[in-house]
Amino acid sequence: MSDTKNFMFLNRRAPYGTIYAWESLEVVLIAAAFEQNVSLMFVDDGVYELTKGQDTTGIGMKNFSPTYRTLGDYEVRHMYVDKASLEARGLTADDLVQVEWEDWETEESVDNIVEVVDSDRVAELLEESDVVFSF
Amino acid sequence: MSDTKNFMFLNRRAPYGTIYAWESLEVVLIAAAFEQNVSLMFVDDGVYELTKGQDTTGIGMKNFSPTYRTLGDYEVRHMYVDKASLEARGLTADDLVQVEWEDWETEESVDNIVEVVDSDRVAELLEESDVVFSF
Amino acid sequence: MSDLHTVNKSPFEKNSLESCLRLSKAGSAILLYEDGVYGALKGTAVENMIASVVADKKVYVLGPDYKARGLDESRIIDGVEVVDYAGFVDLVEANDKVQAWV
Amino acid sequence: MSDLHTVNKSPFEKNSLESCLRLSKAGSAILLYEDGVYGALKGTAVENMIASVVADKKVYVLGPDYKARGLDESRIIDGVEVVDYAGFVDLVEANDKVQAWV
Amino acid sequence: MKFSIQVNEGPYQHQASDSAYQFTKAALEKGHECFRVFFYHDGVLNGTRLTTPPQDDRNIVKNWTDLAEEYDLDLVVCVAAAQRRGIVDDGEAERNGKDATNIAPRFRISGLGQLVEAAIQSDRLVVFGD
Amino acid sequence: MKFSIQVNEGPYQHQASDSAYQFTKAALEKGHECFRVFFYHDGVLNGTRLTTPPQDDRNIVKNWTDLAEEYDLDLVVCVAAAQRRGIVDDGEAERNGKDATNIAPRFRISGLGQLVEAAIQSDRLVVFGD
Repeated sequence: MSDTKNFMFLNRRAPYGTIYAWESLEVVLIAAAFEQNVSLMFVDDGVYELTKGQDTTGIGMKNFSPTYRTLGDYEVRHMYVDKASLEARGLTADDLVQVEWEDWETEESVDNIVEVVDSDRVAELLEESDVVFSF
Repeated sequence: MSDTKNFMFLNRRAPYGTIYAWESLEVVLIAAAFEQNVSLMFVDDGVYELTKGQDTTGIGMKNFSPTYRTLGDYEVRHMYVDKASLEARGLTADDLVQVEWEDWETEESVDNIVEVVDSDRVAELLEESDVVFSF
Repeated sequence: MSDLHTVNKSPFEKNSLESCLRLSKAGSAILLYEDGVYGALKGTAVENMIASVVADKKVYVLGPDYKARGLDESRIIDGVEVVDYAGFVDLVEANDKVQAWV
Repeated sequence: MSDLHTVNKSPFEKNSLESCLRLSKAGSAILLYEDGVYGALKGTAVENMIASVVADKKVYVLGPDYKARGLDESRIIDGVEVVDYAGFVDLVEANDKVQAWV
Repeated sequence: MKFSIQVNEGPYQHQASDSAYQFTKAALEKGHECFRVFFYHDGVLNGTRLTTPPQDDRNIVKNWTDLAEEYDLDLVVCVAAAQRRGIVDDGEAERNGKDATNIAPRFRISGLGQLVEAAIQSDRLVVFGD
Repeated sequence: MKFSIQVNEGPYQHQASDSAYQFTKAALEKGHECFRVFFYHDGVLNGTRLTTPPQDDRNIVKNWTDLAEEYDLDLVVCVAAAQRRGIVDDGEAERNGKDATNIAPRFRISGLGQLVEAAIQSDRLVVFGD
């Protein structure tokens, strides 16, 4: 397949209470392997997926949050966080993981591809995508 | 078993979107057969379970709403509806099914055991029960 | 061109409709189905969520789901259009893509 | 005597906590677990839901679920007590019965 | 137009699978093409032949199988989600040392790449979930 | 004290089954009695032996089976809910003409009366759901 599409993954669920966040992440990794342009959007309780310091030893579940930090290596270029969702939850960008990105060919790099955006921009980004995945 | 307990079934889900309402009703029928004192409480979207005129022919699912009207025959004596939930949804008691009850021995009868109650009374009724079933 | 947004949850139980309305652009089409149809009712505490957007966004409700829930069509908020499954298909075709607010 | 009320949903996503608080009596115990733990956080848009009841109702949060979600205990609303699964069991034992706001 | 469908919930507990079925049927009856139906998360549970729903209720698994029969649909169950939830075909039974299978007729188990491919190849992806 | 537990959701999709397991284990470790664990709605899906979760994740079905082994727990799967969702033991396979079974060790299929009985006989019923 030579087609390349702009894929947007809309994440609106907290981690652990349900599996949607984790299994959604599996699709992100596969989509990146298919060389699609992959972006992630975190809205509502989805912003909780990115909190630092998750420790699941007490509940016997696998901590899948380290995977988010590796997404830059899978050529995911954009991770957007809805500002209103973040603020309503009393969180700031400092509470979230940072995700580095580097283009191996051009050596262009970005310290953190996690970007907080306002509602209008969220709506725009969703509408500019070719496919929106919801889980 | 000679024990008799006051069972309260707390219904907070709309019908059809999920199966909880329907499968909850199955437990009500069994509990009645075990000769327990069975009451039902409808709160939040649970009040939608009792709307009149449900017609599922267009969605290919079974219409289980007629069963509510027969609950009096199963010796269910109380069906309470949270007033605040009903009002928030723009509904009145007229929108809900009526459920007749009759004691076959004493010939005592009630035209409609569906009763709208306020928040304080809901809290009291829940706390006075021996067991609260949630689905 | 524009997107079709689908909402299948009751606005009284979950925040899906609220987020959909906040994060969809003017000109969007919005389809309420499954328990989402309750958002289309007049006279509720959340009526204004839909009533305030019908000028900017085209709102649809899935008739078979609405009827299943025992509600009369006369109670649907003005400006909201009833469609069947074939109409749902047409909406998917007529818009650029679908955003599901599951 | 009093009941233990359990809430396992995020107050931002679902209305469970709101209904639990409205329909539980003064003196009740309330345990926030699973995604319900988010309701115990200071500085959120819904902080007041819990902050306004801690005088009348005893609120607990399940520590293992809270830690899993990457939140620091210093951020828990004053008056809310952290328990582990053994503490959850003790609460079930100490109260008359459990009302699950699933 | 070419559609693909994603189903995130199992049969009966949520309406998602019913809605997906009704939508897919309506699209096919209007002459559209369905490239693939992809079952993910608990959606994989639609693919078991071991269900016995009440006589007076719809049989969701059979509905999917019959629709696939009539329109030669590609019903794909995600392998990773299926392993977590116990949906097994002959190949999976052998690989994972299981003593039984439960996959329903016309369903097949495959990887997540099938979902990504469906999204690339189709004009529209329609998601049904909780 | 005598507890009974009700589980309304299947493994993995929701945390309900994990929470129920952790609670039950903690109660047993504190010396309480568990009269019965009743699996209803999608909860019946906890009772399949066909799951193969990833190596680095917990095995929820096995957790229940092992706990039942250690404490002689009564794990009951609701028959009506199981029929809708394809959980089958030998008896059900014969009654419903199924060519395979998938029930996990230490689980048994029975009627809703077992839930009502549990509620009558136990000091506390604790419900875990979505």
